[in-house]
Amino acid sequence: MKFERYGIGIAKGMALTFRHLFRSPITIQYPDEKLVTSRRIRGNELVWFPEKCTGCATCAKSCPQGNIVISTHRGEGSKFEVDIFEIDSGRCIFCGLCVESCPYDALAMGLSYECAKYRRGDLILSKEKLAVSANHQPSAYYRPQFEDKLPKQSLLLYNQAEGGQKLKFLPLSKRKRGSGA
Amino acid sequence: MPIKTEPFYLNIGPQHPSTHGVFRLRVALDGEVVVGVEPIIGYLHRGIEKLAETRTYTQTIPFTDRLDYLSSMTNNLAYCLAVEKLGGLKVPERAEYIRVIFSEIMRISSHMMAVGFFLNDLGAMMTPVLYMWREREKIMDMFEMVCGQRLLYNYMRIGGVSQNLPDDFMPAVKKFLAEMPKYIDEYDQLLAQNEILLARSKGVGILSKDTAIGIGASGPVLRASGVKWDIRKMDPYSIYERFDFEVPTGDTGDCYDRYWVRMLEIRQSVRILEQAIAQIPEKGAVCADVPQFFRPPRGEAYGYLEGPKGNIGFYIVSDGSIAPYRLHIYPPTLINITALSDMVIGWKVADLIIIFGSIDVVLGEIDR
Amino acid sequence: MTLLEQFQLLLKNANWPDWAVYLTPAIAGILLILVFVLTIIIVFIWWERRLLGRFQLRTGPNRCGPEGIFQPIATAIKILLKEDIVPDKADKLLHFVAPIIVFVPILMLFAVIPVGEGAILVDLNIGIIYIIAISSISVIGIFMASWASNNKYSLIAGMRAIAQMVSYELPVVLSIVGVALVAGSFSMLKIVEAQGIPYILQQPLGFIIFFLGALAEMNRSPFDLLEADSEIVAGYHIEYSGMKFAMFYLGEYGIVLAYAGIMATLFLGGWQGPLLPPIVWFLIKVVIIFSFIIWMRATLPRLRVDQLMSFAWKFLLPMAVINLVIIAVEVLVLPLSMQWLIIILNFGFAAALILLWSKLFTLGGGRVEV
Amino acid sequence: MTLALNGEEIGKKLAEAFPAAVVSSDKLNVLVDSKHLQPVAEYLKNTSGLEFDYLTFVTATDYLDYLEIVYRLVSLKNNHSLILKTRCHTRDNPVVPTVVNTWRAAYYQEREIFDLLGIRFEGHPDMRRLLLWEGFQGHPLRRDYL
Repeated sequence: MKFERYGIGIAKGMALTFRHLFRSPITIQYPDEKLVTSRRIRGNELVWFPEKCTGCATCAKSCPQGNIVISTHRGEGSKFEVDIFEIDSGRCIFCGLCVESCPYDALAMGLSYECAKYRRGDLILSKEKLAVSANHQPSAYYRPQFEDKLPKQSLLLYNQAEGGQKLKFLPLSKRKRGSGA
Repeated sequence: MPIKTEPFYLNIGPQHPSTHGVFRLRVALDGEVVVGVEPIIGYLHRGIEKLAETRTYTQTIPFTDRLDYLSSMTNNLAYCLAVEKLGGLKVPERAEYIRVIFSEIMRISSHMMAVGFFLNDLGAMMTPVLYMWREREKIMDMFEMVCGQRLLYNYMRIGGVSQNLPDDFMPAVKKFLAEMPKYIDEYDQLLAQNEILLARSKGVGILSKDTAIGIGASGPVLRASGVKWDIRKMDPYSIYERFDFEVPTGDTGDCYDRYWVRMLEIRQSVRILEQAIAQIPEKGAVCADVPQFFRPPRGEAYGYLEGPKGNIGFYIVSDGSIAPYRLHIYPPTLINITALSDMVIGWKVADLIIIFGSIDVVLGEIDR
Repeated sequence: MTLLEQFQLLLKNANWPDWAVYLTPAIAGILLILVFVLTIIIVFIWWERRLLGRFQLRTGPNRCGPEGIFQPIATAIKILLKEDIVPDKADKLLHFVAPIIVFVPILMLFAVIPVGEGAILVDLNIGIIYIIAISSISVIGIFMASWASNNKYSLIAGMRAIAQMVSYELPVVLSIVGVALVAGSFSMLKIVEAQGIPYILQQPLGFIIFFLGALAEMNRSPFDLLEADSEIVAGYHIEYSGMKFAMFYLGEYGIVLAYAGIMATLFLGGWQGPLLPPIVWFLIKVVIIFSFIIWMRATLPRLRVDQLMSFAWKFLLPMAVINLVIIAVEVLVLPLSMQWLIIILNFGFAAALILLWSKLFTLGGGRVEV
Repeated sequence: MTLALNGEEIGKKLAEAFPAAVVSSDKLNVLVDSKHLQPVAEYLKNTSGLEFDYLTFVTATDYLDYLEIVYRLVSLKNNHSLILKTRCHTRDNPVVPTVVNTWRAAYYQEREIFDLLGIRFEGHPDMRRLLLWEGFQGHPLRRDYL
């Protein structure tokens, strides 16, 4: 170490960290505060529209993991009825290729990202769990028709004045406990 | 009579805070001085090359994300370039610009991780990492906006990109670019002239020019050694010949140069991004019409590009079927650590850590 | 007369037996120190984590209690509930004893640090020498821990510890001697009382040397080589868990508190200050020093071991010797009434010496041919 | 632009220097006999006008009846590239001379090929498995490995 510059570099760095002391934190108090995810989020689940699905199994063919189980039988007329439609979200890599390949828009990525389970078996998403419902909504990944219904993503890039996410540090009393679910 | 001593062996890794993944270094020490080092790898080997042989060309793209998971976009792109070269596909203009934009944002993000953790290895207690993560999070937000995930993007497709840009993207990236130079100045102010950093990294772990070329090093490691070789400049892929930028090089090839070259490259990336944002066509297709089960003609192709870590390449042999006959991934960081023993022997344990950190390895890529 | 001596007198007058007259105040004092130190350490842990978080644009712990003030207690409970793991090939006895040897001398240091007028456990007339002697003991504990763990990382830490602690003892001691010269006493109380103007103004160079040396003594960034988490993981306490780890952890903060207290006493005028009660002034000074240490930790990278050595022997030691000579000459030549002249002179000397020595100072070490 | 050199021209040049070395050459690549690999490599590296000082990648492909090893050479000075190939016609314990002495870049890549395809590089200083553990049975990237 040669102090040719008499420690000016050290002083500059110290001054910078001191300046940061007066900036607001960049972290989010996660379970209490949540950012709005992207409209196109590839969440940890898939959303299936049973009435649109024809049982063509293109999704199963396009899955790199070979993870989609689908079996059908011929119902009334020429329409296929889906008997089993199962995705093991423990093996799924959420690449979205199945959604992209679906010719009838019958499969979409989900919005949820808090899908931890206690048992591996619970990770298998059966037909009932995959089907679209009020609290199981699709994201706009490769499905631009849903884009307008979803809230705008909160970007850390914008501060509050520019329409960004409110990033205020909440005092303890105002926080909701266990709001993350 | 000289005292007889024998080296003592220290396993650094597979679990160690500074190996940046599951990497093991078997180090022979004489006191604190390193007298021998042997990297032992393979803890993260997933056999992606073998997996690709049983998957279609499109299905391999998500696996390329998982190579160098800090620069997934460029991995995607390198693979797609290889397949496009094999199939002779033409990529739409707008898609080319989108690809360039994301490669450069990816480079900024990856270099920030590299520099941040290099400084963390030096002992700067997470502060530079967190300052750099502030900007990296903004980049991650933009990636999430476009392709729905923050780490494993799976965005590039054979013949273009998977989806068009959302409306919010352009204002966001413009704002980011307007802010970025100020933040880079801050990073430089934080530690670039710090006497302790200079003492720790100047002249440490020198990779000479000849050795760098001999081991086939690439990326910032090669350029820090004074070789002006950037594939974006020397062999422009995509549309890089349209942009005006400089290739920063170092003089000595020590740790400080590798750090400094990365900081300069972030500035150049900002410059490229500004030009790309100005030139990108407003409308147009973002993907060529490629069938889901793409069958390229028989033959072989090597697609490569200048990734953040170096020259990442994919060598594909096609037998005309829907799956590649052979996929070889050329991992830049594995090649860059070839001369690790030349660089570290004679230095102390503390230097070993920063020399290894300055190479910027990602184990997902080394082990594949 | 210290408060404890007054207490003793009180008991004697109440006709307590002789052994009780000595034992009761002693035990009371020890308990007082334990409570005082542990409370402040717990606040310090919280303060370090919060302040470090703010330097790094985080919030720091904020879940347990208001603003996370109970986080250290939660951490302590967690640590205490952990399994006590002793490595199979460890030297069991030394492994057990080492944390105690590290922690106890640190507690002992507080016996001679005055926190207020007479608020001192024992007013030793050799207070400073006692501090120098006792603070070196914990090095032995650290070395024992690193040896007994039978771990190569901790062995490296142990070797670093010995080199670092022994080297930095010298400049620290020499800069303290300057203070003792001016104060004319080794007693901590007398030193504080002698400081009409805090000695940091009178001996700025001495303070800088003492501060840097103390940083190395208490393993704080940028001299935290003993636990360098990016190199040797956790250094000497890598194989410790549970209560034993807690001892090291408390010791780490205890020594910071002790050195901050010593610094406040020797250079910042101790408990003295206007308006506020003495103990508050003392704590304010301690917290300012501690905050400065955290600030350095948030900014600076770590030195390498050979650079650390040459910084001690080539920079701090010569400066400390020169500083001592200057102070001695000033004490001999200049009358005490010319305090302000001394201050101006010493600031000039400090600036000139640092600039000059920065030019002369070169770093040895570097690559070793093997 | 890195100029991909015409394999036929290089093949002719090589055939002049080493008459028995070149097996075939086409527009894209040059196929040399593995027996002459090391002198060819030295020639390619040191001849002025070629100066392939930078080896990008070494890999091998299992074509079932033969194993093909591919070298992509780049000259940083002249900014041109060449694909060099050599073949190995046996599947049990195939041996090819190493090019580590010419280009150190091959060090890990040849170990990797040995690991995954089972081609032994003669003269390599440390011919051990790289990614898989010692004692692993078989070579996974061969087409007949299941």
